[in-house]
Amino acid sequence: MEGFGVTVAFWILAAFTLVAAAGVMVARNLLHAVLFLVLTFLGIAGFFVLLSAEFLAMAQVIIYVGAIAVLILFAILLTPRSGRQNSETRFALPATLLAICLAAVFIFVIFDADWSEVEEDPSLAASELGEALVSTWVVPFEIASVLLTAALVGAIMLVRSPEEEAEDALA
Amino acid sequence: MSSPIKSEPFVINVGPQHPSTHGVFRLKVTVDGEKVVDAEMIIGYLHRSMEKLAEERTYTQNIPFTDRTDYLSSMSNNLGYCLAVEKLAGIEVPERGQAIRVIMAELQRLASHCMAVGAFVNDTGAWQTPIMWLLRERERILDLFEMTCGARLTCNYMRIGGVAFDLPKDFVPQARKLIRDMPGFIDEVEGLLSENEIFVARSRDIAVIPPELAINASLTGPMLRGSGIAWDIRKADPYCGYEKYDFAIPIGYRGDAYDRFIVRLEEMRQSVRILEQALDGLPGGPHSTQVPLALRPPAGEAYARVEGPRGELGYYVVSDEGPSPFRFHIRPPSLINLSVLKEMTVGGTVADAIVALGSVDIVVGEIDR
Amino acid sequence: MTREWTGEELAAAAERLVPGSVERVTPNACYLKPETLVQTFTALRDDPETDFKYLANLCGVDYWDRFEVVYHVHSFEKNHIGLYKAETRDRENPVLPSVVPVWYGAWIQENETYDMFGIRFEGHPNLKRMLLWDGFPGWPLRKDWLSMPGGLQPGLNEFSGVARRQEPPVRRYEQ
Amino acid sequence: MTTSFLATDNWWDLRDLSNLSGAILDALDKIAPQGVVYVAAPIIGFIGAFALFTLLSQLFIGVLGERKIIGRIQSRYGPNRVGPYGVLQPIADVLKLLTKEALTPSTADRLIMYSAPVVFVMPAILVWAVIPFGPNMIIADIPISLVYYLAVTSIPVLVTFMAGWSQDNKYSLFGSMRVVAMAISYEVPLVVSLLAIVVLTETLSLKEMVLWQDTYNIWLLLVQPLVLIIFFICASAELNRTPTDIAEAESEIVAGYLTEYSGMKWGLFYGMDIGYALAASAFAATVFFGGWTLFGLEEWVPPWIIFILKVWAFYFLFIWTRGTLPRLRIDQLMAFSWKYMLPIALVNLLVVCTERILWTDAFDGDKPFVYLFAIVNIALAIALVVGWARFVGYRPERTPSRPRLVREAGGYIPVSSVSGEGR
Repeated sequence: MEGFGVTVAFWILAAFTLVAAAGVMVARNLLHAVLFLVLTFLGIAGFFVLLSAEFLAMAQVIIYVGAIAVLILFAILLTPRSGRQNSETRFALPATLLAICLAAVFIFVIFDADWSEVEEDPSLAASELGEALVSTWVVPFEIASVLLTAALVGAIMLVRSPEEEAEDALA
Repeated sequence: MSSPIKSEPFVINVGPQHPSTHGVFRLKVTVDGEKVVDAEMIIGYLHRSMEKLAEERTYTQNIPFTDRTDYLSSMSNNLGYCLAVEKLAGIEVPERGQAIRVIMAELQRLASHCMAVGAFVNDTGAWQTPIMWLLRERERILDLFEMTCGARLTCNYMRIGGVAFDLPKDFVPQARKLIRDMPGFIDEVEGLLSENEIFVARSRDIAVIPPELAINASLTGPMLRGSGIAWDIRKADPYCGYEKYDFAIPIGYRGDAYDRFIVRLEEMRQSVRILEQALDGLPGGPHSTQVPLALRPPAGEAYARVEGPRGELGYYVVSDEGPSPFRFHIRPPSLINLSVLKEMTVGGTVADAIVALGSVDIVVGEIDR
Repeated sequence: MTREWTGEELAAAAERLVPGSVERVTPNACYLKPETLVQTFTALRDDPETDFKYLANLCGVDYWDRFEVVYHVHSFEKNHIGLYKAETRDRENPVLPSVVPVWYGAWIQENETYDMFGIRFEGHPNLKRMLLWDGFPGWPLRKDWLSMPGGLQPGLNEFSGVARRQEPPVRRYEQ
Repeated sequence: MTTSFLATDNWWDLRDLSNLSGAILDALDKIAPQGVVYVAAPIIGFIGAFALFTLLSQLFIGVLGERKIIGRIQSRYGPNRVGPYGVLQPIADVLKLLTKEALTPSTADRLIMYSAPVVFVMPAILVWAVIPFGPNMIIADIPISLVYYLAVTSIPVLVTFMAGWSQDNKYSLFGSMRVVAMAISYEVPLVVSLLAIVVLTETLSLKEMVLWQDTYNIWLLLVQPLVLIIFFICASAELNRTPTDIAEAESEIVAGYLTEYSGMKWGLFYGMDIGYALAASAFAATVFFGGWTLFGLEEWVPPWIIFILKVWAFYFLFIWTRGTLPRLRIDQLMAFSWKYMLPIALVNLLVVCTERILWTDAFDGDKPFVYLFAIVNIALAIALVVGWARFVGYRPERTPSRPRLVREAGGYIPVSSVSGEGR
């Protein structure tokens, strides 16, 4: 994390990510907000690259940009009258207050925490990551996959029409 | 119907300007997602009021109008109209004239089916390759027409009492060459498409018309035969000496888009058979009877029909002894085949609707007249 | 060869199935009464002897004093064809029963006949101007179309001026 | 380096263009301030790749070659008016597109509509960073280049959605909905099948994969034929090439997400579609066809020429399918992805994992076993495809492709009662 280039890249990325994140909040158009969210994801992927975690950065792009953002777009399109142009809501003031409180907490934690500094090269090969996932962290990994499977099945159950259910009951 | 997730129907206009409506034809499709829930056709963009215009012109002057109804099969249209007037006026056509008419009608059927099959396959998404191959062969047929009557598309070749000109000297050898190449070429198209897994998946069990509906909805031509009904006016009510030729009627199995496709291909083969026999037995003699230019048929009415490439092409002519028809009605096969459009498209996807429309083989000039 | 039934045969068949349905007979055609038209056609379609399962052609004709609707009906099995007609003498508001319940495919031809002659088919599911646009003045295939009210004359200028109006009332044609 | 590469280190040795760029960078390092080299290196690499390969291939293989070959398939000439044999046609096309008026619908979302083609171009260029043109000719030799490729090629899906949505046109919306649904479905079997390759070669780097194929003297095409098939189908689905081009299905939804685009904005989409197809070909040539190696020939012929020829040969497959096959329907495509390719890819992955464990633990990684695996996998691929088709109840159409023939006209003839003349 040394060197002039890395520092410049960090600040550029930080500005980019923050502007994009602000865009998500400010954009009145829901679709625009999602596209700003994509930019935010890309900025975060850039941070991962700066931290020498290329694999995570690529996974971020594949999963968040390639899949999650597309799913959000789908959800917006499939929601009837979701309001392409959202106007002011009465939750604006409480939400702002809540956001300020949350930011205060975060900033306090960031400055208060006792960060441990790593001196050696933190680069982690993809194979080591994989080994860690199926050895040290195998239980959380499996729990996550079970959770995702349950979510998948639940989604399928939710969207089934009564006719299909009747057919399955007969079969 | 009460799915937990409600979706709103969505109206899309397929046409009037659309790559696969084969002209200015508009299909108003209401879709729910990809599924078609309603389809309505809106036609009339090409209406030229031919039936009214024909009441002001003499019987001979009306022949060019018939060219311009179904512009892909002008010879058959001419033939149907001439037969109707001949039936009305009681005119006999000499042997040679009849044979030439048969040759021209069958060549026209080949040309028209080339276009129909090509456009249909284009609608299923085969990116222009089959239609290019088919158009290549159609060119050769149109060359024969050009050689005979000077026009390629709107031939205006038939006359009341025969045909306009005798065949040119080169015609018979060139036509023989064409029909010698034709079966191999049809095999080529069949090899490209008939067993093609994707093509079969796209057209099999799409736009199924059960035989009862096909009869009740007055369908004709390959649409009727695709549903398994053996009906061909050339066999049932022979005109122009079709009873002399040996050919068979191809009929389909289930009445889906694929059956219509294979019926059309087989009809091309049968046409080649008829052409071979007609060219072999081409009689001599005059090609036409002398008919007064200002023909005044006796009062009455006549309904004559021919088996055009798209089906039963009927002409209903009423005469009041005047120089022009009192009433001139065309029974357009394309239009009447479209009467089951809703039955074919509703329930399928948008892509199926396009395939269904392609399998009808519409010509908008004939629908709107 | 397809056998064409004469008017007498057609009338006999119709009378046999639905007595009193025939209005008059000409050598090649049989005029049916509009009141029993649908009933007669249904019987003719289902009777094994007549077997007119297929409606080949349906069109209207304007004979100045009356409108005729022509039905060419057909049998595949027996290979014969018959010519039935129905007529109406009302030029103001010509009405005939629709044969869509008998032959489904008739809807498109009846629509066209309505479009061109203004003959209203009662019982038609969706009668509308099909080839011409809504509000087209007059009924173009009527013989008196050009002398219809509104000064309808050939030529673009007058025509386009009139075309914006709603359908003008059709005046009875005096012979 | 495992190969005995005969090229020298001289900058003029064209068999390895990295020598030239290395010489330039060395010279630059001496005169320019520190840090410039880091910026200059990718720029030189990009210019080299772009001038030597990408632009050339896009214009003359992607545009002209494709039109010429499809022209021949369709028994016509293809472009032959501009320049000798029509070689200048792509340039004329670009000039025409540049001078054409770019129409924008009044209700369009202008920001997104204008930015979509620009964003579409970026991944198409970024992909080339990890493609190895030669042993040293990689712009960014990162250890996870396969994941990089997958990540970068997942961005265009989003861009197509932007393009389709922004035009406020129903056809475009249809097209983009289709492309999004399809791309998500096809990403899954693609990644699962490529995982088998990763397991077998134990690397995520494209360069290492080429070296693996060189070491064992066998192309991965033979060791993993199933993966190549799945990759080809998935790639053509994501690229909207013909059997699966439902997103811009011309006969159904006019031009899909490109309906309202005109001028150079459309041109960028068109050109970059070809760019992505070329990138997919380059990826396939690297992973399945041995990249720059050709069984020793790369020591004599410049390896990048071998690579480029392989890319073009693979691209021909795309052209060929485009000229031949009809288009599938969207539900058929989805069913194909989820019901056929994904289970087969999973089984294949399982088998490859077993092989890998056996190979490492039981056979000590002996070289000849890879040939045994190749034979086993080819047999397995055939058995899997046939067996799975049986299992899910797929039958090739047994109904005849010729109609029945009857001699006499009459009414309805039931299918069972007459077989007809037949043939």
